[in-house]
Amino acid sequence: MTVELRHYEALHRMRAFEEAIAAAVVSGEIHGEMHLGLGQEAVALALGELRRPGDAIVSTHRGNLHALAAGVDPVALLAEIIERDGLCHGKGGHMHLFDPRHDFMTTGIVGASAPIAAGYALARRRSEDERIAVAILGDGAMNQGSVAETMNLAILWTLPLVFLVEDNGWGISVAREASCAGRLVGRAEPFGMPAQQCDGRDLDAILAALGTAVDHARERGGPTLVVAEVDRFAGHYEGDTDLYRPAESKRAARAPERDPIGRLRARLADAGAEEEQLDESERRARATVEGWFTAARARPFPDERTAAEGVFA
Amino acid sequence: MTVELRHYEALHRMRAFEEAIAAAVVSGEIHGEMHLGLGQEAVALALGELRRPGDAIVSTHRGNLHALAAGVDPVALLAEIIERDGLCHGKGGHMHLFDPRHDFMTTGIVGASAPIAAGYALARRRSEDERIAVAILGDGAMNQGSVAETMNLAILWTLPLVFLVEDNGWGISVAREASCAGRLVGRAEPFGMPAQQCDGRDLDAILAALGTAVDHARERGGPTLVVAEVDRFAGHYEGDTDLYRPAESKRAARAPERDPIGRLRARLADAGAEEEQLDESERRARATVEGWFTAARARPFPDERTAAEGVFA
Amino acid sequence: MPAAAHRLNGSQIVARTLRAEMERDPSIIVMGEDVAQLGGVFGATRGLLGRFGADRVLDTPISETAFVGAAIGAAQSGLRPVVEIMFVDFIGVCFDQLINEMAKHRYMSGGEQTTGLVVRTAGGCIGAAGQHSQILSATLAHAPGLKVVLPATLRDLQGLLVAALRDPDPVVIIEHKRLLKATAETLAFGAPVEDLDAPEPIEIGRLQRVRDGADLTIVASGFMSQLAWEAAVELERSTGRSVGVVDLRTISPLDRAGLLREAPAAPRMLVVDEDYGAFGVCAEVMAVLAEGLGRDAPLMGRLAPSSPVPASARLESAVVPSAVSIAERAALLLA
Amino acid sequence: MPAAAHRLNGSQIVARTLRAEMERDPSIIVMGEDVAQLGGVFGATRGLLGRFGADRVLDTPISETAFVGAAIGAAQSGLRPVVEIMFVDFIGVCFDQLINEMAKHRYMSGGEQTTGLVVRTAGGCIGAAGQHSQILSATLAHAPGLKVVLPATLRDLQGLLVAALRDPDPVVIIEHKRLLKATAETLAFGAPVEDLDAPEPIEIGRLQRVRDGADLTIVASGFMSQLAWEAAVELERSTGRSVGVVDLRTISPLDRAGLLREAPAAPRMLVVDEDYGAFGVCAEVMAVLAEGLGRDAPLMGRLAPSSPVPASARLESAVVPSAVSIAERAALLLA
Ligand SMILES: Cc1ncc(C[n+]2csc(CCOP(=O)(O)OP(=O)(O)O)c2C)c(N)n1
Ligand SMILES: Cc1ncc(C[n+]2csc(CCOP(=O)(O)OP(=O)(O)O)c2C)c(N)n1
Ligand SMILES: [Mg+2]
Ligand SMILES: [Mg+2]
Repeated sequence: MTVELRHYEALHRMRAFEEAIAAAVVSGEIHGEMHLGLGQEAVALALGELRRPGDAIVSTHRGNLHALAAGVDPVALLAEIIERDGLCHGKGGHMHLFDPRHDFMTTGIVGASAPIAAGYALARRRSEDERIAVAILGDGAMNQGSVAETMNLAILWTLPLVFLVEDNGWGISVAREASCAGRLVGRAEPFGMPAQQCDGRDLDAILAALGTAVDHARERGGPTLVVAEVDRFAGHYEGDTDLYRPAESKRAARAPERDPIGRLRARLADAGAEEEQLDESERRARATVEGWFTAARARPFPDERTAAEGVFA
Repeated sequence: MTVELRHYEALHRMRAFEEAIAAAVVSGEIHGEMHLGLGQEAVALALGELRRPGDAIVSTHRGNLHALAAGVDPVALLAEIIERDGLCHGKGGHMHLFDPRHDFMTTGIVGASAPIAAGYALARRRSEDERIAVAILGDGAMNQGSVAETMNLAILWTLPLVFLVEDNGWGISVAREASCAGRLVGRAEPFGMPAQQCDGRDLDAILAALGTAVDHARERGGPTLVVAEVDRFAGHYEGDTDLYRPAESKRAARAPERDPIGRLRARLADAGAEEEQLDESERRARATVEGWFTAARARPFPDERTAAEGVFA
Repeated sequence: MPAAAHRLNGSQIVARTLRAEMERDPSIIVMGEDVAQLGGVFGATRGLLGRFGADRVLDTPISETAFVGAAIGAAQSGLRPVVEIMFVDFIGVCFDQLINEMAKHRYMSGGEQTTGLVVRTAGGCIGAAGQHSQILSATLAHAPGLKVVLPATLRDLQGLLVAALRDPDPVVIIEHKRLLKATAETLAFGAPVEDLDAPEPIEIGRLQRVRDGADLTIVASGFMSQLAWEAAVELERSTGRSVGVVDLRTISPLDRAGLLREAPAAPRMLVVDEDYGAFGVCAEVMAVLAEGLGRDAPLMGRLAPSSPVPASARLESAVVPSAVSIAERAALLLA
Repeated sequence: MPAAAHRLNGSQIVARTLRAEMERDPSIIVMGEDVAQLGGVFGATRGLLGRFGADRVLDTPISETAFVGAAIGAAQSGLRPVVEIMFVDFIGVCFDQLINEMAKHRYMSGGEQTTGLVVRTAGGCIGAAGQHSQILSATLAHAPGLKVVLPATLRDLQGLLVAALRDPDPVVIIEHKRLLKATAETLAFGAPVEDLDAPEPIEIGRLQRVRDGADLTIVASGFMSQLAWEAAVELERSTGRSVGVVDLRTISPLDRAGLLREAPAAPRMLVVDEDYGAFGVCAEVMAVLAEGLGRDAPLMGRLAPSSPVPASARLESAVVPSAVSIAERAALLLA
């Protein structure tokens, strides 16, 4: 299997993963708010490709796919999301995923990922190796003061840190233009931080931009900002009626020439891949995810007697 | 009296004001931390000159002179500072000065002035007149997330707001270079906010820069950042041993060719003012302040029985 | 209840109340994340943008410190801001503006500065785990200077909001998500919502006894009062004991006189809270009674979470009080 | 107490303790405003930069959210950060990182994630008014997941810090400014500081009875325990009644068992706190006893500020408990 075909299958796995979760919300298997990365898979995939063991990733409320990218056990992850005895034994849920073995965590508080990631980076800077940290943020999060504070700190301390912004153009119902003065990629400028903007729907583009940032951090050159333009296919959360966005724009986002999967498929087809081979790839991806789900559903529910335990060690 | 001579006397009043307070700390008349604006008088004077009734000013822990600039009754102000029944009946003290009649307040929390000033500006934007608001900040405060958040908001809402940074190069013991990545004046750039840097020791320079910003706000052009370079003559607070700054640099700051008062005096002398006239001006300023002190000391102490009252209306 | 009103849920009642008050008082402005275009993530500001325009109904960036601070400055300039912090869980990012500024300006100014504004914020459990399920009423009430109210009924949602909009001090209203989504028929108790267009205020700072009972009093607030009522009914049914319910309505300033007045009605008292138990509302209620009544205080117990709220629905229901767990705990006290 | 130690003030003891522990444990780093070059505004980190270098002792910008958050990430990467929030009053700007992140990672991860770090912060009154005089112990303790300790003596300043540095959970140490400035001879009570170079830990989560008394127990924490002791001595002198003092030492987790054990020693109890009274430490102590002992609980009263701290020294002493006001309040309870 070529690298690109492997990527293609991985993108499909991510999509299938999120779609299956969406279905589990509808069926009532999952309660509470659920934020999916549908449409944003290429960024997560690039992150996973560039990640090395020991790198830390601090993600957001929209972090399922980043968890996969970080190497979190998909079955434990899913079990947690479907409220079983999973990655966090039912206590974290999809917004609070913690996997210390993979130096991965998420937070449900907008902007809170940046300072914490800076700490992971600080610890890594002190060591001799090339480990780095990545802070994931949404476009809306860029208006949270924590992010500006952390950018300044990251430059002062030459932290091996990448600020990776998944710019899907919306913070819930508020369009980026209505919430962000100026271009987001410009936010790094005052601190003298290198910054790049790229099309996060295009796997090659995000691989290149993120790769540069990651290399810069590994070489101990300091932090970088990467703003990846993506589309949020679904509502802000599952159940969001999403009427604030024009139907047309939502349709356009899913068009094959824009959809990260559609784009990669077209490129593979251009390069001579067989339709059948690609379909097979997709089927395999979906079967894999189904397998994960089956395994996750076999996990027990968390023990209610432990519910209030574990506040302190 | 020419405008410049009036300015000269006003600068001396401000200096005498702060020096008298310093003495009152030493004598034990004032408890607690005291932050003085010695060396930063020209900025306060310019602010006072440009202020119109109805303009709001939100200042910091180092706000005594800004209160004078805002037109706060100097005796009530002093009475508050020397812990009498003053501007805030002994409850605020020098870090928490409130004078609603002059739309003036200060806060002891670094960075907290910016959001509040934005609210004053928001209310003013809605009215037909030309009233504006000014947020005062130190250089160190520029690293507090509240400031970045407020800059973004101020551009989005086209607020008639001036961010006035008194850049004395230090946040307590930490030099600006050690705490601020990049140039502070650049912090406005990402938001597309006009910004100016000026020599805040030079009355003309700060009058010009601040004047432009104030006009821009009055014309409803939106917010501006003004970074005024100044020197902090004294320690961070009265009693600070201030050993972290090289003695040489502290001496240099007070040299007549740098001191805002010395500079204005030289200019007046060049323009033909008599030494005697200038000395007389200074004497008059000092006498005025002495009079304020005498009046403030005649005020009663606050009534202890009211100490816990007034949490709610 | 008029035909129109009884079908409305809590969010709709909030929106209607804001509308009526904004018609009355042109100084009221509404600001927060998603409040304008969308009308609030719970719909509690729906229709306001269309009616009052972008000058009075403002979407904000996700910058709580900036816009909560801005509400303070605006209030001190004569406006009456209603600022929405989407979930009370997010107060952490703007806590300084809440407790060091908003709460203290009146006191620190020696009474010279008034800061009249309303903070609306959603609280409570809907299966969203540790950072989206909190109440934090005691966190806010512990800081002197904030009034903190927790409506337990639709009528209280309306009347306390009206009172808050006319109060000279900053008032935080913690609106329970389940109440925002509830219609009258789904609630255990509550006065009808009478007049949508000219809503009457309900006094801040007064508790209400909502149910008489001679054997045990349950004291609660917000949505917990609804569950307390359900538990009381169930207890009376199953044990024959008579159980009263006192709804605190206001957490700060706490109605101490009201508590001292109501406590003697029954020899036992269970204090229930959805906010964390330690250093929380239950403790304050118990302390007021212990201090005020000494040996005449009722025998007291409490029920409140001792941990963050877990994600899994099963775990959540083991941590957060329910009608069932309230009844169980009360039965222990009665035994 | 060794000759060298007895002349040291609280800040110097903290600095010496940090130094000793940093020698022992290379994973300890120190960060905060003015902690490196200056050695802390109270001098509690003096000498550390010179000894351990800029890699382990870091001055930060005035960006509490960023550097407190960074301490969390660093802790989760195997470092042991000691992060200084200059005054506890400033927790408002980084409260989210404290209560939603630091405090909850262990719980929300189902025990998988450890976040072992120490927050040192100065609290209490030194004439600096409403935004620089607070204690906020209950604000921090109300959030499940933070350990909160308030040393009352120089030895506790040392021993609790050592314990915090070896604790698997985040520990907030509220160091009273007066204690940081105090030497042993100026304090009412306290064990000697024995070994500066190999300091012994003091267990977190255990209160200590520091004085016996059969008529009244005063419960306090931090510097208030010093004042309580003074008040107890004065009361015994002036009234002949025997007054004990219990120093809580740890606010979270509160030593409930210890309270239940100590309460029966006297029929009356005064709980004193420098933090705000409502929804505070006094209330929690009283609730624990009311709930745990029922009719056998002592007669209880409390003394704590009900307003922000005013600026003027005269007003401050009318708001914040002093040895005199503690003795007066205690006398009322004894009457
Ligand atoms: C401090 C804070 N404020 C508000 C929220 C509520 N909230 C959750 S997600 C979200 C929108 C975030 O937008 P963005 O950062 O662009 O991420 P996206 O959802 O688009 O991935 C908001 C406002 C929150 N979780 N935390
Ligand atoms: C949020 C917060 N953090 C820390 C402090 C303590 N503090 C008071 S003044 C000050 C330095 C401020 O520096 P700058 O903004 O440059 O103002 P300057 O004192 O130089 O006028 C600090 C750190 C505070 N008051 N608020
Ligand atoms: Mg977005
Ligand atoms: Mg400065």
